[in-house]
Amino acid sequence: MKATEGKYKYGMVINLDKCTGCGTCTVACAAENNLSVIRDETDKQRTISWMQLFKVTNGKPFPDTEVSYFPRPCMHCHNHTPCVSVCPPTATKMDYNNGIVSQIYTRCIGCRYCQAACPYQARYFNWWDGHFPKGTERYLSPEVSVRMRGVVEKCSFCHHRLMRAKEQAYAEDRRELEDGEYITACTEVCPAEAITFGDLNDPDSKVAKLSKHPQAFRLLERIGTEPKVYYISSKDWVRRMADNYHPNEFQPV
Amino acid sequence: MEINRRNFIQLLAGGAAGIHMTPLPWKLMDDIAIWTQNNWPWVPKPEKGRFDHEKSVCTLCPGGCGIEVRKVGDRAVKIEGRTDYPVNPGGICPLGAGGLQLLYDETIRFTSPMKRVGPRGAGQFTAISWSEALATLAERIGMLRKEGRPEALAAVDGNRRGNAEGTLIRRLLESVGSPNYFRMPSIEDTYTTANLLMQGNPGPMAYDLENADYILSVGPALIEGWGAPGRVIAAWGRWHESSNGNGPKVVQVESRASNTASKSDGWVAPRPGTEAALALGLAHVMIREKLVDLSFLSNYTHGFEDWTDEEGRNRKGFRSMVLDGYAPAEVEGITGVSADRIVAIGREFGKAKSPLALYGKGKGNLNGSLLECMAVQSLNALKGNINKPGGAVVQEGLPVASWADVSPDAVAARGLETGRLNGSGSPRLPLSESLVENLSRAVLESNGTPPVDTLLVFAANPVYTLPDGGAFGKALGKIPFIVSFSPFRDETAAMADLILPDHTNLEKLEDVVWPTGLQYPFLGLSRPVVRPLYKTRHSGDAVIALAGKIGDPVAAAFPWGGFEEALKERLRGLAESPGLTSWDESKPAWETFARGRSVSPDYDSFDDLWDQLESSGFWYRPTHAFYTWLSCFRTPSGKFEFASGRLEQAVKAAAGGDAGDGLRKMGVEAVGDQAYMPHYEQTLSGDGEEGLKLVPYELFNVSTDRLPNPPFLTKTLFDTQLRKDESFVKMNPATADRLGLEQGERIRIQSDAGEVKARVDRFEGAMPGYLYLPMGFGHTAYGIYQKGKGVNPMNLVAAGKDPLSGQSVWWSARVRVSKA
Amino acid sequence: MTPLSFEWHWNADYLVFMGLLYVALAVIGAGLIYTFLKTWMDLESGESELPPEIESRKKYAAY
Amino acid sequence: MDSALFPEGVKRCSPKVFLLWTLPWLALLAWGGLSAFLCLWKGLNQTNMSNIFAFAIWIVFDLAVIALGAGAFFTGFLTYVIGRKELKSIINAAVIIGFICYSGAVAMLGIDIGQPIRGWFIFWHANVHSMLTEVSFCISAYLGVLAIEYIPIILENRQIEKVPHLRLFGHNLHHIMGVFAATGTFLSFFHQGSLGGMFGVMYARPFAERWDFYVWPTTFFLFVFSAIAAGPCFTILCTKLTEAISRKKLVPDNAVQFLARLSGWLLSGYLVLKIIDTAVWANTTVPNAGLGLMDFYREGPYGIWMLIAEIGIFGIVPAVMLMIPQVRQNPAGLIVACLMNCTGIVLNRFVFIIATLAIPVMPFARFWSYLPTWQEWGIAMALVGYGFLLFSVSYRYLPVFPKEQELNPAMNG
Repeated sequence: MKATEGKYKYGMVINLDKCTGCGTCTVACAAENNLSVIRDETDKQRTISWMQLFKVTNGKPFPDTEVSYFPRPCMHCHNHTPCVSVCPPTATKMDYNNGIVSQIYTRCIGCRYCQAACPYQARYFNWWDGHFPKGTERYLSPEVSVRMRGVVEKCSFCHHRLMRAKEQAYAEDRRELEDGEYITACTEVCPAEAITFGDLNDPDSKVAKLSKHPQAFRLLERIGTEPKVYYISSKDWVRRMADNYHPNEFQPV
Repeated sequence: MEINRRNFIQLLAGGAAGIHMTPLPWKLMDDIAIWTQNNWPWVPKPEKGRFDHEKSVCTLCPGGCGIEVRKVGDRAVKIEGRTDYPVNPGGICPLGAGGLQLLYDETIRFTSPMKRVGPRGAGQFTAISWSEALATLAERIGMLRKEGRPEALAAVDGNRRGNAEGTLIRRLLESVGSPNYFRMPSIEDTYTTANLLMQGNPGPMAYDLENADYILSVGPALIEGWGAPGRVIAAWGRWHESSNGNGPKVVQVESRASNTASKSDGWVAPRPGTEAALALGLAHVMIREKLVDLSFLSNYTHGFEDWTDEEGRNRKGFRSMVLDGYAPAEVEGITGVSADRIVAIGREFGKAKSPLALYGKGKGNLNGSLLECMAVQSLNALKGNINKPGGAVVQEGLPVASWADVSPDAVAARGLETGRLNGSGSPRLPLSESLVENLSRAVLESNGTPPVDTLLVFAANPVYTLPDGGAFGKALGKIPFIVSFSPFRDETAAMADLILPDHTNLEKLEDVVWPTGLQYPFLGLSRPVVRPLYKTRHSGDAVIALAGKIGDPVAAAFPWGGFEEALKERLRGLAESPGLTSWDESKPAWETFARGRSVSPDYDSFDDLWDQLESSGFWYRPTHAFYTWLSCFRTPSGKFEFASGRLEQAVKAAAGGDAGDGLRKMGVEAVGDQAYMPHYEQTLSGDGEEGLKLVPYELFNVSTDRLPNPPFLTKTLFDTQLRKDESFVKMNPATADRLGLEQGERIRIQSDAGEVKARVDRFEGAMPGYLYLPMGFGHTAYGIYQKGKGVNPMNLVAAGKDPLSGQSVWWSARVRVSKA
Repeated sequence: MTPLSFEWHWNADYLVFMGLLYVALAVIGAGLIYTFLKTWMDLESGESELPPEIESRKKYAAY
Repeated sequence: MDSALFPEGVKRCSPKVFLLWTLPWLALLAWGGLSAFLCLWKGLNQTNMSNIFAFAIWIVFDLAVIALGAGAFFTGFLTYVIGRKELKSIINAAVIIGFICYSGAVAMLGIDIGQPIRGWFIFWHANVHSMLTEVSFCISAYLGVLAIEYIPIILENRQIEKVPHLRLFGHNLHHIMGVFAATGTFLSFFHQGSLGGMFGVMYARPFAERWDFYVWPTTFFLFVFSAIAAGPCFTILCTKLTEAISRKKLVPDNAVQFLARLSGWLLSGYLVLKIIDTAVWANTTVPNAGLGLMDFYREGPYGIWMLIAEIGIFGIVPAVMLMIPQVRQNPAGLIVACLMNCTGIVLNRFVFIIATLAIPVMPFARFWSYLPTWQEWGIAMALVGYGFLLFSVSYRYLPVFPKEQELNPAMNG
C-alpha cells in the first residue's frame, strides 16, 4: 500500500514556545465538532477530546521546574496510516488527494482496533451516548453529525471547513484555495497564534515553511508514521520528549 | 399467461434470484444500514438553517475580547474570535470558546423570575411574573423608606467599575437613600488606589507591554487570564515568533511553576506575600548600581531622596529606605530568592531600555496587595518608565458623560449620611471603596434587627467567590430578604428569596469598559446576538422598572425608557472626545499608540458614533500625550510620589493627629517615614504556628469567578487537578515526604476558617512548605458538571487584611494537614 | 463484499483475499449440497435401511 | 428418566445429580446474561475498558480460547487429512471443545464491539488489508465448519438416530468430513495466524510490531504454531477432566500420548522460533524505535517476568516435560505439563493484548492500569459456564467418546 501522493497535503505546525497550554484549542474543537460530553469529564481515559493537551515537565527540582504542553490533534499519518490499514469495515480512510484521515461514524462497528494501533492516543471511543443537558442540543452545529455511542471518532482536521472553503471558492469562481482560507477551528481560535495550518505541498504556504524550521519536529518520527502535524520548540528538553532516544543519542539543535 | 400457484412461485423465485444479479439489493442494504444508524432517537440531530455571523464583545471576563458568533437560523452554534478587533486579533480564551454551554444549558439557568419556596439554599423556586416580582421588591423598598431606614437596602455588585449597569445600580441605592452599595473585589481596586497614592489619579492601570523590551511580571497570571487575555496572549505569541528573536525578555515572579512561570524566559519564586520585598530588593540593586533614571527621579518624583517637610522635619526618602532595609542578603531572608538572583534581575531590569514591571495577583478577579503594587510601580518610576511608550501609562478614566445628579429627598438624605456598613471610606479604611467582607462581618456581629434588610446581588456570586471562609454565606442567613439578579442558579441565588434573572452575555446589551491593563482608552459594546431564550430581563432595565415602581423621588432619578437610553446618554461623552470606531488590521493598536500621534475621530455626531459602535462594537483612542510629567501627576506635590502625601493626609485624618494610631487603624505595622512609602509587610491569613501555608491558585481553563464552568473546559483539565469529585492539592515532593504523603493520597486541610478534603499531587514546581489548591471547583450549586466537583479553597481563607487597603489577604493562609 | 460493491477494487489484494474466501465458502457449500443430495438420493433409492449401528462407528473398535 | 437419550451401553448419573452439576454453570450463564444485557443495553461503559485499553479481558479470553480450541482443527486435520486413526477416539471431544471455544468467542466479540448490529459491515465493507477482517472471515466460516463437524455427533444421539433421514444425513456428512476438515484447517490456519498478525502489524507500537514475512508479520506464524502446540494439550486436559469427574476411562492412552508427544515437539519448535523472533525483534525493531528491551518492562506490573514466564517457565519446561516419555506417561506429569503449556500460550496472548496497550509509545504519555468490572468477568465466566454445560450435555447424551463402552466393560448394563 504505497501512498500515492495527491495534489494537496494538509498539515499543521504547532509552536510550543508560543503555546501557553490554555486549552482553547481543545474547547474550540469540541464546540466546532459537536463533541459529546460524558457525565464525568475528569475520566481522562474515556472522555473525548480530539485536540488533547499533554503536559510535560523537565523533571528538575524546584525552582528550576518547567512545564510545557503538547496539544495533540490526530497526526493524520501519511505513511501506511496505522489506523486506516487495520480498520476492518473501512470506516477510516486517508484521502490521498488532501491527506486527511477521515472517520465514517455510521460505518464504524466499534471494534477499537484502530485505537490499539494508534500510538498517539488520538482516537476516541464513544463509551456513552453523548450527554446533552437540557437545552444544550441547541448549540449543535449541523455541519458535523452527532455521534452515536459505540463508535470511534477523532480529529478530522475540520474537514467540513475544507468543504465550506471550497464551496466559497467555487461560488467566487476560483479553483484553488488561498493559504489560510481553510484552517481548523483550533488554528483559528488559538490566542497565541501558535497553530499554523495549510497545505504542506505548497512550498509558499506558511505551514510548509514552518515545517522546515530547524527546530521543527514530529512526534515519534522514527516509527515512520510520517505525521502531518509538526511541532516547533526552542527547548531541547521539550524536543527530546517527542520521541524515544537511546542514551546520548539525542542531538540538540 | 395464466397465473397459477406454480408459476407464481416460479416468478417469485426467478425474480428474487434475478434481482440479486443487480446491484439494487446490495445498495438498498447499504442504505438501510446507514439510515438506521443515523436515526437513533436519542442522538440529537442538529437542525439546518441559514448560516450567519454576528459580531459582538465577550463579557464573560473583564478582558473584553471581540467575538464573532456563528449562527444557524436563530441558534448560536459557535463562538469565534474576531480579527478586526484591536484587543484580540482573532484568538479567544477557553471560557469564551465554551460560552454556548452557559447560554443554552437550561439546567444551570433561571428561566423566569422566581420566588423561593423551599428552605434557603435548597434552590427550590417557583416561577412568578415580572410584574409580581418587581412589585414585591418595590413594595419592600418603599416600606424601608417609610420606616425611615433606607440604608437597610444594600447591593453587592459584580459589574466592573464604571460600566453603565453598575452606575445605575449605585444610583438606585443613592436615590433610595442607602450608602450601602458594594462592588465585588478585583485587582482594579488595587490598581486605582496605588495610582491614586503615587500618581494622584485613580485612573486604570495602563501597561504598554507590547512596546516594552523587558517585562518583570510580579504576580499576574500573564498568559493565564490576567488583563485582557486575548491581548496579552496574542502579544506573547508575537514575542515567540520563531523568525524573530527580538521579543522582550519576560521574567515571571510567582511561587509556583505555573504555565506563565515555565514559559517565561526567567522565573523567580519568592514566598507568596513577599513580592514587595523582592521588588524593593531589585530597587536596592538598581539604586546602588545607579541603574536608574536620575533625571526623572530628581525632576518629577517626590520622596526619592531624603526631604524636609513643610514643618521642617527631616524625612527619609525611598532611596535611603531601600538602601538601608532591602539589601539582597536581607531580601533573600524574606523571600527565599537568592541574593545573586536578585542582583542579576535587578541589573537586567536596570539595564533594559524600557523595562516594565507589571503587578497583579493571578487573573485579577480578586484584589491584590496595595503595598506590593506600589513597590512594583516604584520600579517603573526608578527607570522613569512612567507615561512613556513601553511603560506604565498615566491615564484618566473613559470620557463618558455623567447623568444628572440625583436629588435625594429627606429620607434618602438621612439614609445617605449613615456610615457605610463595611467601614470603607471611613477614616479607618479611607483607601477602599468596597469591602464586601466587612459587610458580612457587620451583619453577623449585629444584634437584634440586622443592619441589612434587603440585599440585592448583581452579576456576582459572593457566597462562592469571596475569600472569607464562607462568612458571606453565613451572613445571608441573617438578612431577611435577598434578591438575586443572577441569570444562573449559583450559590448566592440559592439563598435568595426573589430571583430577577438577568440575560446572559450573548443576550445582553452592555458597555465593556477598558479591559484591565490595556494601555489606551477602550470601550466595547456587547450586543445581543440571540434573542433572550427565557423570560429574563436586562438588569439595567429591571433597575429602571423597579425605580418606576418605587415611585418618586426614586423614579424621577431614572427618566429613561430603558437601559439602552440610559447607556446612550452616558456614551454621549465619547462623541465629544477624539477616538476611533474602526481599526486597520495591519496596524496593531499598540504600534499606533506608541507613535503618539493625535487621532481625528471617525464620527461626527453621537448618532454617527452610536451607529459605528453598533456595527464595529468598539471605541478607542490609540494615542497618548507621553512625557507630560509636569502635568500628568495630580499628587499633592504634583510629582510621582514615592512618599505619598495623600496617604499621609489620610492617616492624619484617621487618627486626628497621632500618625502611629492612624497607621495602626489602617493595619500598617511599619512606623515612621517608611509607612508612607512602598515597603514590605508580611501578609498572611489565619492564626497559629508557622508551618504549612495554602495558596489558592487559578487555572485559565476553569471559570474561577462567578460563572459556572462549562463542561467543555473540564476536557482540558488533567486528572491531577480534578478527578471524579476530588480536587488535587499540589505540593513539593519534599513537603509530601516530610508529611509522609504519597501521590493521590487523601488529606484533610484545616484552617481556622474551615476544612476541606483533597488528594495529593506531588509536583516539583510547587514551593516547599506551600500547598496549592485550585480555585473554581467545589460548587454547591449549578448543574451536574459543577455541583460537588472538588473543593473551594476560599472556604479555607479568611481574616487576613492587607495593610492600608483592608482588603482580604487570600494568597497565603496558614493551614494544617492530616491524612483523611 | 462482492465485486459489485462500490468499494471493490479490481486488484490483486481483493482478488486473492476475497477469492480465497469465496473458494472456502464454495467448498463448504458444495460439501453440504453434496451431502443433502446424496442423502436425498439414498432415501429415494430406498437405501435408508442401514444397519442399526452406524458403520463408521463400528470401525472404531478396530483401533 | 432421560436414560432413553443416553448413548447405548454407557452409564450416566441420575438426572438429579446432573441437574445439581449444571447449577453452577447455569449460574455463571445467568451472571453472563445479565452482564451481556447491561453491556448491550447501556453500552460498553459498563466495562472498565477505555481509550487506552481498547482491548481488554474479553479479547484476552477470546484469543486464549481460540488458541486452546485449536485442538479441533489440528486434531481434525490429523484425523481426516493425515489419517491418524487412533485420534478418532478423541476427535469428537476435540470438535466439541473447538465448537464451544469458537462459538463462545464469536458471541463475546458480538458484545465487545460497540455496534453489534453493524457487525456484518466487516463482511460488507471489508477492508482486505486488515488482519481483523481476515480473522472475522475465517472465524465465522470456520465456526460454520465446526457446526458441520458437530452435527453428525448430535445426529448420533440414540433417539435422533432413529429418524432415518437424519441418520443417513449424518452418515453422509461423516463420509466427506475430510473435505470439511481440510477447509477448516485452511480457515483456522489463517485466522489463528491473522489473530497474531493483528498485533504484529501494529507497526506504530514497537512492543507488538514484528518484521514481515511476505504480507504477514512473524506473529502470524507464531500464533498458528503456538495454537497447534497448545490446542491438543487443552483437548487432553478436557478429556482428563471428564474422566476424573465421570470416574471412567474414556480415551485410550495411545491417542492421548500421541497428542501429548506431538504437542511437546510442536511446542519445542514454536519456542525455537519464538526465541529467535524475540531476539531479532529485540535487536532490530526495538532499537529502531529508540528503545531498549527493558524499556518495555518498566510499567506497572508488566515486568520482565512476563518474558521469563512465557518462554521459560511456561514454555521450555512443559516442552521438555512433554518430550520425555516417562514424564508424559505419568498421569500427574502429563496434567502439569499440559496445564503449563496452556498457561504459557494464554500468557502470550495476554502480553500481546494487555501489555501492548498498557505500554505507552509517546514518551510523555502516562501509564494507566486496568481492572475488569464484574460485567466483564461475567461475560468471560459465562464462556466457562457455557463450555462446561455444552460439554456435559454432549457427554451425557451423545457418543462423544466412542471407546467409552469398550474401555468400561464393567459398566455395560
